[in-house]
Amino acid sequence: MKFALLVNEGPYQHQAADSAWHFARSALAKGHGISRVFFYHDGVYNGTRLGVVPQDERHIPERWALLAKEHGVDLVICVAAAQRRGILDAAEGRRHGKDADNLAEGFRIGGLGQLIESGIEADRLLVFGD
Amino acid sequence: MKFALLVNEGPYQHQAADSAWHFARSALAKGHGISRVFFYHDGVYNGTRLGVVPQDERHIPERWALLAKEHGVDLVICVAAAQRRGILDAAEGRRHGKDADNLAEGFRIGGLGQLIESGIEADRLLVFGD
Amino acid sequence: MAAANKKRILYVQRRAPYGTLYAQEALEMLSMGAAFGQRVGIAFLDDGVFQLKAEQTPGALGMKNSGRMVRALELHDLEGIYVEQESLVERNLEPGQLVLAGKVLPRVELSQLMAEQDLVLSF
Amino acid sequence: MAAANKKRILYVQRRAPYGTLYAQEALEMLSMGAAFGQRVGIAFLDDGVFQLKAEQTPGALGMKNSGRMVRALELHDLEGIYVEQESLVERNLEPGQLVLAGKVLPRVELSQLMAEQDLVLSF
Amino acid sequence: MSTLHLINKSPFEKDAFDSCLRHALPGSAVLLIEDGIYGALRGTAPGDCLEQATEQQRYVLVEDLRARGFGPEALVTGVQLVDYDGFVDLAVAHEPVQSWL
Amino acid sequence: MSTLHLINKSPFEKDAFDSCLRHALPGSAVLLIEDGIYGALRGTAPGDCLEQATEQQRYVLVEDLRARGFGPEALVTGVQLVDYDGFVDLAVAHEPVQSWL
Repeated sequence: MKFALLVNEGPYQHQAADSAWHFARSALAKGHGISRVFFYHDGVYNGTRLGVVPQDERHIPERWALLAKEHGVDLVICVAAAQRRGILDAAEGRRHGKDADNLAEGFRIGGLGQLIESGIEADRLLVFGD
Repeated sequence: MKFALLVNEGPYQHQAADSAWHFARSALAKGHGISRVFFYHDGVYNGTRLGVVPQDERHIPERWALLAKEHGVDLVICVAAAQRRGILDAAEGRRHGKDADNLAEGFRIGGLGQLIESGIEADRLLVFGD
Repeated sequence: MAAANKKRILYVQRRAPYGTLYAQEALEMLSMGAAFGQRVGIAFLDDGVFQLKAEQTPGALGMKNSGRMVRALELHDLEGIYVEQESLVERNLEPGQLVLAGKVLPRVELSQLMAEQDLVLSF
Repeated sequence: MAAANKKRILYVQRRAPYGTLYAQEALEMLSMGAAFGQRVGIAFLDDGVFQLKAEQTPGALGMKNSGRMVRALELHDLEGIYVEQESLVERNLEPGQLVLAGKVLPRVELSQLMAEQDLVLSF
Repeated sequence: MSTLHLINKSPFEKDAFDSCLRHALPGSAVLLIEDGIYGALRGTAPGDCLEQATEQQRYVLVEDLRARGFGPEALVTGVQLVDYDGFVDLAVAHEPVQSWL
Repeated sequence: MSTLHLINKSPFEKDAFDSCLRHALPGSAVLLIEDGIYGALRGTAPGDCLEQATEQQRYVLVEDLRARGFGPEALVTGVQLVDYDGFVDLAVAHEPVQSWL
């Protein structure tokens, strides 16, 4: 079965990003597919590459990126929500005249249409939030 | 009277940062002082310089920075909370081997002790959160 | 896509406006996604019914008028705009105080409607 | 600083652990700030009492043990560790099930205690 | 001095309103801000509860009330409107200020 | 197919638990995750409420239950424990999956 996930909260502050990741990992281990994880609202903060996490703690953005690398999961950060909150890829950074960007490898910026598309194409869409 | 404020939520997602700013502005207009605004938990996201906000919407990080510039308000981002969430100044970025940083002008990174200090020195400490 | 293949998608709005951005960003998503040719509806229940209150004036807060975004729902080709009756009553709101004329449903009917969806989006 | 000049500071913990990071970051703040020579206390009420539950095992979630952080409170020079009795009863928790022996207070006394502070920190 | 309690949560959604009213001592003040203003609506269960809390001074932040489409006529009796300047005055007049998050 | 309802909020803090139980149809499933697991505790008002919802299948995510220091002996009767693999199976078996945020 093909799942799509919507993550509405940032890492650490709420458990939503953890729960979504554990679900994804279990689904993949059972032979299901995760077509896309879409990050909306504060969920866009999952996509930063600037996080510094103590060695003994889970690194949530890197954990997502590994899922993308090993299983081809499409990690999409909503452009509208991300701009407001200061999550930008290199192209967005340049386009808006910023001197830096912070999107982590493995994630990409996309539009809301890609969530709707996931919802239509996947067998199930699960929402993780606060 | 001297106020200190603690802001526990990021911009836009919760009204806390707005409420704290409106309170600060009114207090200053009435002749009171705001010694420090301390940003903790998701509140550290208030300090990003990468936010891109439509012209007709309020720019929360810039609004804070203006308060610092015009009234000398000390805007302190908690280092522990900020690292976890990917908010870094240039020095922190270098120290942790990152290729970018994102702290906005007008804010500085500080320790939890500076919140306690504010609480002790100020006449009142108000907490804005979710 | 044939009508039979269209998915039924329901946006569920359970939160008040302004205190958080959830409601507003959900409306932004709906307005972007409404063109995807699916059968899209929106339901307001619990504190979500406060989004419908007329005469919202957030100017002094410098925030965007959320009521205006709700009113714009009527411009989209929606399957339905549903409002839970019990949620209105508990909050002492009457249909005449709302920015738009949604279909007011008793809880039992809204429960049934939610269960008939292919997809329920919560924020 | 003379005792008379010390401020009374109370950390108020009203949230459950793990679902959010508020509780844990509040404890981090307390442990950093406890050395400032003030009269610092901490109160657990409402869902905050769940922070005190013994036998927390978040290993499968890859999260830090919040109960261990709570237990470490006993190492700090705190004015008091207070637990609201009614909050425990509503949640069917007994003092014997907790990671530390705080002072269990009825609501009316905790209310009085909170009102006597110079500073109340909520997260 | 007495406490200023701040409530910024809807009483229909979260327990902060109830918990605050259970803990607020006689003579303290309660200020409803943000989604907290829904706690003062006439003809609702939380509103009735607030109306009966006559031993506390009860205030509503008018900017947040207006933003949400309500005016003084929608409120229970015994509640006073304040604007942000009034909020500052309340914070000056009370200690501690306790937020019910 | 019937709905899988997901509750991730403490019933003591937020209205999601109550609202979900008011809306869940007979034959649907309710899975408590994160702080939602507190809704299944024996000897509490929410627990009693869940115990009486016998027309729904009721599940608790064991990883979240253990994290918070509880085991099956703390739960009301009629509730089944599932792990993340079981969560995935429930999501396969039900449609739609509705989160009560």
